[in-house]
Amino acid sequence: MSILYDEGQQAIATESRRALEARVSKDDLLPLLQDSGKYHDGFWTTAKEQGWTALALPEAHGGLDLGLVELGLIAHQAGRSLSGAPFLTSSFGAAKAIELYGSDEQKARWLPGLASGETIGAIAFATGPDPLPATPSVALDGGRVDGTAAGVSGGLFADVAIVFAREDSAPALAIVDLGGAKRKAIGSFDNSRCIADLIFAGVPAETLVSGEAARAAALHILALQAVVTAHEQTGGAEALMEIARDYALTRKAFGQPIGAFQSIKHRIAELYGLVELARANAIHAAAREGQDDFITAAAAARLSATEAYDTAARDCVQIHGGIGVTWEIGLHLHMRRARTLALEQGSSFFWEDVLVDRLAGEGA
Amino acid sequence: MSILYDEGQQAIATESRRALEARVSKDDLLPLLQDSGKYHDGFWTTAKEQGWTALALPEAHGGLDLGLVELGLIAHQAGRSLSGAPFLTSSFGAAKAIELYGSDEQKARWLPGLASGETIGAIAFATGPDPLPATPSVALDGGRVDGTAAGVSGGLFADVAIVFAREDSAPALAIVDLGGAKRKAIGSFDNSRCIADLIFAGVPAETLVSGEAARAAALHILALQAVVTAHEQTGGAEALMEIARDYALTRKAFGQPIGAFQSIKHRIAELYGLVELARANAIHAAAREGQDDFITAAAAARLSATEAYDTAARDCVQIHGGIGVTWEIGLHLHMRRARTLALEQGSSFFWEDVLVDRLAGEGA
Amino acid sequence: MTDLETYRAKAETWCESMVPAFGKAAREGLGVEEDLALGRRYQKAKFDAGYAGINWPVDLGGQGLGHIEKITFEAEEMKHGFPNVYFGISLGMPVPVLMQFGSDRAFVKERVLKALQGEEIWCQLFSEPSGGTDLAGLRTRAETDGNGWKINGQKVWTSWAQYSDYGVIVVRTDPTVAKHKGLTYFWVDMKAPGVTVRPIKLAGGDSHVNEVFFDDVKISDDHRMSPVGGGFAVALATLMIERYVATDSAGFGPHLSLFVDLAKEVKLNGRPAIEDGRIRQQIARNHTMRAGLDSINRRARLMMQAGMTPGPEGALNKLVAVRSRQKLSELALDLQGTDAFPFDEHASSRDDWASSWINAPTGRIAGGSDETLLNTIAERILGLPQDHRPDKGVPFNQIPA
Amino acid sequence: MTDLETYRAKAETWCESMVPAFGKAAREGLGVEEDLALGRRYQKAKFDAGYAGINWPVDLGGQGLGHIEKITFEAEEMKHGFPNVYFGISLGMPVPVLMQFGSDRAFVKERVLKALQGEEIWCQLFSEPSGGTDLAGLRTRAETDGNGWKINGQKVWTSWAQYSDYGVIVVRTDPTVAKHKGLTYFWVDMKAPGVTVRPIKLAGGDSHVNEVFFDDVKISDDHRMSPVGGGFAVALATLMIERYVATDSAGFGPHLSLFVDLAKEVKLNGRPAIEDGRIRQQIARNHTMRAGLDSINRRARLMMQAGMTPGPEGALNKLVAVRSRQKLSELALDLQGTDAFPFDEHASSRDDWASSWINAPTGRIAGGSDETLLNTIAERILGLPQDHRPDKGVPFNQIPA
Repeated sequence: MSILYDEGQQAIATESRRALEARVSKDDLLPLLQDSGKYHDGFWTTAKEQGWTALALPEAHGGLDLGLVELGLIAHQAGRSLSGAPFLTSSFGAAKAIELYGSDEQKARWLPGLASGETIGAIAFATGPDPLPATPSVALDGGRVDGTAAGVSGGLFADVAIVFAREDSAPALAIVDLGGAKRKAIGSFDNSRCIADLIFAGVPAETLVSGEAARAAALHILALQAVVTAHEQTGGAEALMEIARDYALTRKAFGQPIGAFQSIKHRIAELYGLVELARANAIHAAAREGQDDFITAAAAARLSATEAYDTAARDCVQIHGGIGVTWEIGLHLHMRRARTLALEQGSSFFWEDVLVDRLAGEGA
Repeated sequence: MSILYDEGQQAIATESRRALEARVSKDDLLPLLQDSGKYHDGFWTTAKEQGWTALALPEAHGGLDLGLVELGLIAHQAGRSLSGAPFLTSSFGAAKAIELYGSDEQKARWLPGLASGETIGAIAFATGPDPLPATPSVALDGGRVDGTAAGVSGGLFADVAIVFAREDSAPALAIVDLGGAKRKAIGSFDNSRCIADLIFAGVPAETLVSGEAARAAALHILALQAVVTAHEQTGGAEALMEIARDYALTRKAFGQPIGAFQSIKHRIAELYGLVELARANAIHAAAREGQDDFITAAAAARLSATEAYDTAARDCVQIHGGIGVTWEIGLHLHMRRARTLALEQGSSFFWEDVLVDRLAGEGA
Repeated sequence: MTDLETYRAKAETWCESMVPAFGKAAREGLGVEEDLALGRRYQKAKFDAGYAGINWPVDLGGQGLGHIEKITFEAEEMKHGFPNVYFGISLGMPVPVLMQFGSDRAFVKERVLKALQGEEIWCQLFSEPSGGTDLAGLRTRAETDGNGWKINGQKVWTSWAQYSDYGVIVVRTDPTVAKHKGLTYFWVDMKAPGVTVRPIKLAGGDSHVNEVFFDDVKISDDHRMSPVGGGFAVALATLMIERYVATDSAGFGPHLSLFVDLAKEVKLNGRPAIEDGRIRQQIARNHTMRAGLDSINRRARLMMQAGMTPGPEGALNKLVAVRSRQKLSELALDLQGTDAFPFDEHASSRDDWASSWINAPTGRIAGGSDETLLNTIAERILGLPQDHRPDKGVPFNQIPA
Repeated sequence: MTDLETYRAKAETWCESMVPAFGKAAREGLGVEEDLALGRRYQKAKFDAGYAGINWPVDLGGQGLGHIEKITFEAEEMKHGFPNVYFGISLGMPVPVLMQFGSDRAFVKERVLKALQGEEIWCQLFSEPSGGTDLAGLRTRAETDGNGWKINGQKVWTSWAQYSDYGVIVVRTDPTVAKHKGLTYFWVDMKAPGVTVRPIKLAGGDSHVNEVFFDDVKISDDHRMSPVGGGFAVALATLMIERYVATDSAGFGPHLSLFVDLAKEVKLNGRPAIEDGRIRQQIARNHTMRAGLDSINRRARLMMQAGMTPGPEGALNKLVAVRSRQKLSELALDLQGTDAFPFDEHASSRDDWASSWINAPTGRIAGGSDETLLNTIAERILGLPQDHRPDKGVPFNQIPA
């Protein structure tokens, strides 16, 4: 059953929106694109101050014991204002992996820092196009990892990574303290994501999950992150839809607002549809955490959010005409973010397959 | 190199259009939908009288020695006016199979009748979704065929069929005189296609091609038919685009022609694009008969024609609003034909695969 | 178990108990007239069981419950394919309007009770041949005639008019003022002299809609249900009634699980089609869209339960569900190849792909075309400007035809 | 071998001979200024070899050949990535207009020769901030000033203005008449006092377009290239010039074979992506669309060779090719997954998917947006009505801003 936000949840939405609108602006974000290795400090400071990093983690380890629904609300607002660092999602993923699969000792070591935001976490599962490769590129052997985890969002500043590795011929999930890792910054089209290759040469690592169970565990972590990202994407798409609507109301051509031309107004109406479907799926998925159909709901949320954000980016720029493709107006910040979020945690191809495997297996 | 139609070819287009517009009307075609087992006699008589049946067959056997380009022009007009029987394409396929792979004796026996139109041919290759099945449903053994070829267009009236059969564990192409076959009429959503199941129980058959070469030969025949069908589909799509345009010019809503609303006018402009792409691909494919890249060109023609006709059917009805879904206005004749032609000779799935196998194999 | 859950469970049990008498199997092979007769008996059974007029006033024969109970029952009812289609419009729009705006209350009560029991059917006479999406552009006129009125003109797309006893109608009573302002709302006796009903055959072969001709049809002024010239507002109210009727994310076509089953059954390139990325993509995309609609619908119900007004996103269901159903149905035919040819024009759009495909265009047009819905979303929800309307404010009889 | 084939073969040989000096490898790592300098040398080499002004009059330095030779050469030239982009607009629109409408023929000849040799560059000052697709709505004004004119206002999206010596400009000389009627066409010296050029950085990071400000820029009346108030017709003529410039069915993005190669290289679910139906469908659909455009283009060339005017379907190329390129590029990024992140903002849109993706929106807007193209097709080819234009016939200074 989908949920209605209660008053506390609505307050989270309002407050996080207010905080982010005050702290994060396009003018801060544009310069970040031209440097790899910088993120929006104001965003991350806000996230820590407001307790967003602690939100969905257990109280016993410094968290606030709320869940995906609340974190989703924050992510939605972060998506609206383009945030300025990927750590909210990446640290959440790392913390959940440790919370769900770690020993008491591991939890005590990592969770308080992740909850306060002093520690930054990252997820290193993918090998190129494959979010959960049959043969991971990093090898785990005798408590050490070797190999390169390429293109890790947040990897440039993360203190700890959860790595999907191969152990003999089986998969494994490992915790790696990144103090011992080399990092190679990746100049990407969305530099505030702080993407890095993590290069391991005999770096000490602790096993979280071994064998085939590691694959299921990794998928579960990806799904948790995917629901957060779906909210972020929905927020971005919603912001673009509103920007397009506002522009269509003020910009004139041939003596009338361009929003009076059906090619514009119907396109914005279609965006409204995509945003509302994405929102509905995201809320539903967040409410299904812990239920049997969570992965299915997460996949649906992820797919509709990716479609909404990519489409909104394409259409909002197109509706703006020439001004839409300038650096200064910054719509390309959304274009870039839309593509980045579409790739983090696996492309639509991956989630389509995850979804259909379940629909076909369970007879829909 | 794509071709420009010469004067003779342009005359074929003009003359066939004139003849069909005079002979075939929606009022004749609507009643045919409600009976299986009837076709539009005026259409077929015209086709025979005008020599269309002979057009692309060799002079030595009663043909006119023209080719796919000219037959394509006729098919385009047949598509515009919805024809009233599938025999032009089905007989052409059967005749080409005999011309290309038959013995002199077989040619002498069948081609003159097929050229005059007195003999009707059919192609029975498919098993359900598979236009060229790995294991054909009809078995060829010792000069006789057994089994059922289901859903054969034109099968109800055909005198001869080219059957894709299994011979031991290999494929084969066989000529079957349908005098000895049972037929079961299929009530379809487009009854003038005269679709039937052909039921063979020890019916005498002659082998045309044996072994793996039979598969390549069958694909070649399908491709030849597909180019004819692509022209027919393009003609249908063109007619619908014009019907939509004319309606948008005359029908008014809110005090102006509905064609002044961009949701209508842009949709018709998009149809124009689909029709012109389909036409360009169809003309190109017809001109590539006999060249190495013929199958590739035929697949492209088939895919864009199917997309054009299906889309035009959907959009033209939608543009008409309520009146568009009535029986009397007959737009559903095009809707039905669009779907039928999309299925005959294999769906888009099949042709996508045919195309990509070639593009990927030959490095595009 | 909440009260609503108890209500739902009881409704489920009742519906299941009706299957032998009124379910799909019982209807198989019936002609339309026989099916209608069965439908009347089913409607009576509903009435007797307290499932007719669930959210209508008790004094008019209803149950006095909430909208949420009504759509909860309908969600259960929808699972079985009962012969209730003949009463959908009647009880959905005209009769509620009669309850709200009818002046002779004794007459109203009698009509409502008969309609609830399936004895009488009402139709809604709005659309006209020249009208399309432009309701206010209608031309059927009523002129004063003694103390009453005389109606002349033609309506079209009137569902079930051929079986209707009464209808509600909007007509032009003053052609000299702007088009919205010269309309008046009446009810009419469909059996009155001068009313001619002519069924329209649709593309898929069926004929539930009609043309209705009015030739000097005389009615008294007590048939009037709006102020003279105030009919447009009542007509709009009619259209707004039942915004959250039980929606269907399958667009009234087959459930997606039927497509999954088909894809498991047929082969593409010698492998089950369910393994082909093209098919998987369509399943995933359609599931995602429908799951979103279902979630929107569930939230709307929760809001109604909590006494709130659901958001405007409920308007999306019709737009995206039917459009997608159309393409998915085409794809299902593609998947079947030549096996898709055999066609039964009486098959249900709910479980037959060809039937779903051929009837989908009607779904995309009836009750607000895709384009009208997009305009509504753009204008009412997003505040975008109205289209250019050259006829705005112009006296009706001065608009060029 | 036909004459044209001989011509093509010679052009091919010449182009290949230029690769060491001017090809991609020679350009690698050059800054824009250095690349422009190389470009000027390449343009001079073209001129010397008889490949500049191919279809222009011999007395103005051209070759006096046909349009077909010109696009034949360009099709060969396009294969190599020479630094010719700086001269595309200059020789494509403003200089031909100067040839046609310039009054001082000695001046015209000198300019044309310098432009053909890459010594001088012309830009086209049409678009304005308030304008968008509405060219005739421009606000930059020229007032009479003694015997000449004084220009004030702002232009935008002017390609290569920062490197231009001259420009052609449309300005408003009479704001009291309907908007199409108050425009006049001039040429201007881009180095004149009062002209300020400010490059605009685009979303992908590059800056080939500019804002150009005019602050009391004085020009004499011999700069005028249209009757006073007759500028719109000349501007339209400019836009119609070179309708069949060498089109590109890849939408100026990567060739489809690069996508096929990528799909063979990467894996989806442990198998080569080329085996996945979703990828296959995209390859098939894109190939089909591009093959259609190529076929249209080939037919157009044949028609021109035969002395006929090609059909209007040539207008489709820009619309469908760039739109498809945008989505295909996104898909190529999806296929690469996290390997798609590394980004080089100087990579070419022709062989880099990220670059193709990020610059695609510019292609969908510049030189006629998708929406403008659809309107053009609908109105000019299909005869559908123009959109509602409230400003039609209204004096420019009475149109509400």
